[in-house]
Amino acid sequence: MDVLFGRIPSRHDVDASLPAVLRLLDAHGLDRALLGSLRGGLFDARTGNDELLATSDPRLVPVGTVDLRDALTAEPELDRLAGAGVRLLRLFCAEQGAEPDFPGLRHVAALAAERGMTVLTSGDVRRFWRPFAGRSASVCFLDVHAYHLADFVLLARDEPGFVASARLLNAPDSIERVVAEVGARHLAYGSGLPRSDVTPSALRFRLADLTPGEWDQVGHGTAEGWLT
Amino acid sequence: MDVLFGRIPSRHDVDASLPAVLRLLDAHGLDRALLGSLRGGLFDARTGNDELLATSDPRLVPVGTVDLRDALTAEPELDRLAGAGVRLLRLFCAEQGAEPDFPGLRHVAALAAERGMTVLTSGDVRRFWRPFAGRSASVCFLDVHAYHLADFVLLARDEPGFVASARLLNAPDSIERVVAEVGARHLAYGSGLPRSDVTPSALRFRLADLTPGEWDQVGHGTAEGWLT
Amino acid sequence: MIIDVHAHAGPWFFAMDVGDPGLGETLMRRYGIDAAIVSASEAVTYDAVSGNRWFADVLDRWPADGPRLYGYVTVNPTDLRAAEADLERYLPGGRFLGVKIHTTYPAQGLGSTAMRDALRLVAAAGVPALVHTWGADVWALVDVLAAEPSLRLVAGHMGGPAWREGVAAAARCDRLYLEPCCSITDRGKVRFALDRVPTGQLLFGTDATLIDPAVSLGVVADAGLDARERELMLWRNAAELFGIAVPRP
Amino acid sequence: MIIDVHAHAGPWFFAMDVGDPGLGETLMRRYGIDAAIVSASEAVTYDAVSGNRWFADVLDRWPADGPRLYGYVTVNPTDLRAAEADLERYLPGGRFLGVKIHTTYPAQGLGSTAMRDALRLVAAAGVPALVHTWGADVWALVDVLAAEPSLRLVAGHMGGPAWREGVAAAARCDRLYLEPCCSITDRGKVRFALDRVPTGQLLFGTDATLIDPAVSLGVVADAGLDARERELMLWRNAAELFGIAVPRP
Repeated sequence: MDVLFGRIPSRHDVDASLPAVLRLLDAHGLDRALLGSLRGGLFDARTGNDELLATSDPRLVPVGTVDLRDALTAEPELDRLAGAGVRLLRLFCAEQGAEPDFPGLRHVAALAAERGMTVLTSGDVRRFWRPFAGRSASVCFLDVHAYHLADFVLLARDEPGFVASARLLNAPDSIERVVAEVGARHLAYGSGLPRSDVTPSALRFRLADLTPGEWDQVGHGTAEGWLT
Repeated sequence: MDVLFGRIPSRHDVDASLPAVLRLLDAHGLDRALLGSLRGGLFDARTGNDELLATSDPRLVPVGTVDLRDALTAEPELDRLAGAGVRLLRLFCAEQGAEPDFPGLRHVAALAAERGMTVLTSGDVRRFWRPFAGRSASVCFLDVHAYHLADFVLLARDEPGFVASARLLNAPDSIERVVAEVGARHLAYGSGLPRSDVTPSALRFRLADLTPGEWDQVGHGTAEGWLT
Repeated sequence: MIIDVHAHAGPWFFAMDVGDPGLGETLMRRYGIDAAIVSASEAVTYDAVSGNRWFADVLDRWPADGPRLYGYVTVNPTDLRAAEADLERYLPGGRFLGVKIHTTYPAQGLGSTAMRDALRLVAAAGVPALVHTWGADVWALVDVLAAEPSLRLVAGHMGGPAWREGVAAAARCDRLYLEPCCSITDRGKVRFALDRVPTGQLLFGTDATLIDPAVSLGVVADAGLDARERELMLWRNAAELFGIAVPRP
Repeated sequence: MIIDVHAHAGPWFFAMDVGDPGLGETLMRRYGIDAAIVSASEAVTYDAVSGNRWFADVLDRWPADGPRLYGYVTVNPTDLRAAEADLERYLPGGRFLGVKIHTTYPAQGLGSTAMRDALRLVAAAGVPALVHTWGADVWALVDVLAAEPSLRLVAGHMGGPAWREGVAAAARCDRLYLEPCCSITDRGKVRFALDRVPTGQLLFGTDATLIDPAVSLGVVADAGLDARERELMLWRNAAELFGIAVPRP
């Protein structure tokens, strides 16, 4: 549920084009992906969303975006995305230099919650929980690191809609500990393609000491819940 | 409404004395100035305010200050300023290393709002709105940059007393956009003398695509409102 | 006569609507800017190849009777193979006069290995480069210039907040030019530069259409240039550095 | 055959329960790691002397039929007298094969005087050192290596976020080895290194038990190593650098 396509300005040695991303999904046995646009996050939200909405592949679920530095345009753009059937919103808090208290981010968090959209966001969960808390928001924090596990678990106890990506929960007991503390519905697997290597997170997740039901929930159940 | 006098410790090549500042006001066709003290902001609030209160020029309106690092002395100093007829308070958040959550800044923001004083403050508006929000405060943010226009507009929608300086609203459409979104009463022209060159902001403002009424409001109406 | 050596075209991700190349033409006419050398915002912030291509198309459609428009080939230091191809593609046409290199978006600082490799490529191409400088690491350019004797660099923003270091660095190498545009206009910084660096190394830029040209024109106005300084800084230095034809004196 | 040159033992202050040396054995067996060179978390983060002593005791109790375990003598650059004593105490036994030096906890950067003095001590001891590198100051190691011709250093994390600079630095000195483990797995960075640095300078490390070995093994898997690269990076380079006996070919 954490896949992007486009270009990576700092990594032109990495092919991040849509065909390359589709090949990598296949190569790693990933059946479906929630897909966002790097163009939308790093350059221009509107044409990035255009590019995204133009994709058509049964494996892909589009994740729109708005620019946190131009939150005045967020409302019409969210309505346009909703009109195209998009239920998911990717925010690039870290990449766009938004801090948790910036009015633009707070505004977008409120708009997304009002519309019942699920937000997928980058950024340190210890700081970026704030604009989303207390709104019954559905939010997946993509960069939750093993080192920050305790902070996430404490948040998840109060926020039924807060989910962590399993990608960086990479200590020997992190995935298992989150599931034991707050349940598998607070966890979802995301590969971080094309910016991250896939096998590290995929191998760790495949070897996780979970029940088959928990494994299915993290592997696809949590993300499917955002789409229904 | 954004003029200081005194000395600039990092810029001894710049003459920031009162006579020099008065000459610059004349040279740039600026009729009146809200004047604060660099000594007060950078060294010692009390003697800086003394120096300020000793000025007497019909073009100048005094703007007092208190030190955010010594907020215990703020209450008597604000009363002293009020006794001398001062209605405006300049805060040097950026220069004094105050962060939005520092107790000293919050205390001063509360004291100023209780007394109905207008605050003129430096610092990134995306961060420094917080101590002033929800108090019906009258605050002019002096460093609102074109890049942060959306954040300011979102704030101004909820806070009738929040004003941006036009000085750094320097994209080709920034001044016009703020006026269109929230009205000219949320904007005031300030030169940033003597730390900034005047012509860049003056030229941009003079060429702004505004009605004469809007232009007057930004040029002096908003600042006059703080004095009545 | 004014030549703007630091201009942009295309949209930005801030709350401003400045993406239309027609706005660039409007601003040039309004402020009397006769020629501008422009990089595409897309090329700088996201994709050098597609941004350069987009701007080549803007050049093709530019009105023949408009102010003169030239381009920078934007180079991303993390992709020198694409950079080499773009330099070969665009430089020979005569409408692209130099190279633009940013540091933020490619995440490569002025002292990075990738930046040194990119500037070596620029030296080989034989054109000047406008480099985004924003901090005391502007000094790294002096090292690169020492290693590449044919290279000519323009320190865009003159070091930004570290403009004193930009000035000091330019005083050390006559192939380091200063372009002082900045949306924050610390008073007197152009005069500071003129008093310390040969006038032949000062250039004029606006950052338009991201920033209104009123800012840079205002800074120059407040610097109190004499006639010779004005001629050199506003156009003659740029014309010589980039090989732009100008009316005979 | 896999040799892990960057492993830890002991508890960490994060929300994880990884302090039992038995976990290290479990992970080595699960992932087929034949040998590991380990530093004590206590020695790295808090007290080098007591941490080294604790790990010497772990080595003494290690099951004879378990995977092979070796130690780093952790050196705190701010206490070289204690470091000298620990090197004399532990190196002769043959179970401690090198030195581990961190920068964060001793608050001494790679370019600091204390770090240079510590690395001079390491050179005198005649063993390699695994140095925590996390930023472009990895270049400081090239200077130190030039000054100490017998010194061999391993750049742990390959510079971390500045892995491009780690790679460039290693390309400049054949006694600077790269160990690229990192919990954040920027795509393709091992391939980036293999394409620029002689394969003889690449090593494999996991950061276990702090990080699950799945991460580093996954990174290597995604780098698409050929048979020779795999042999050199996964164990042969480490065996030669640290003098670990391996089966005859």
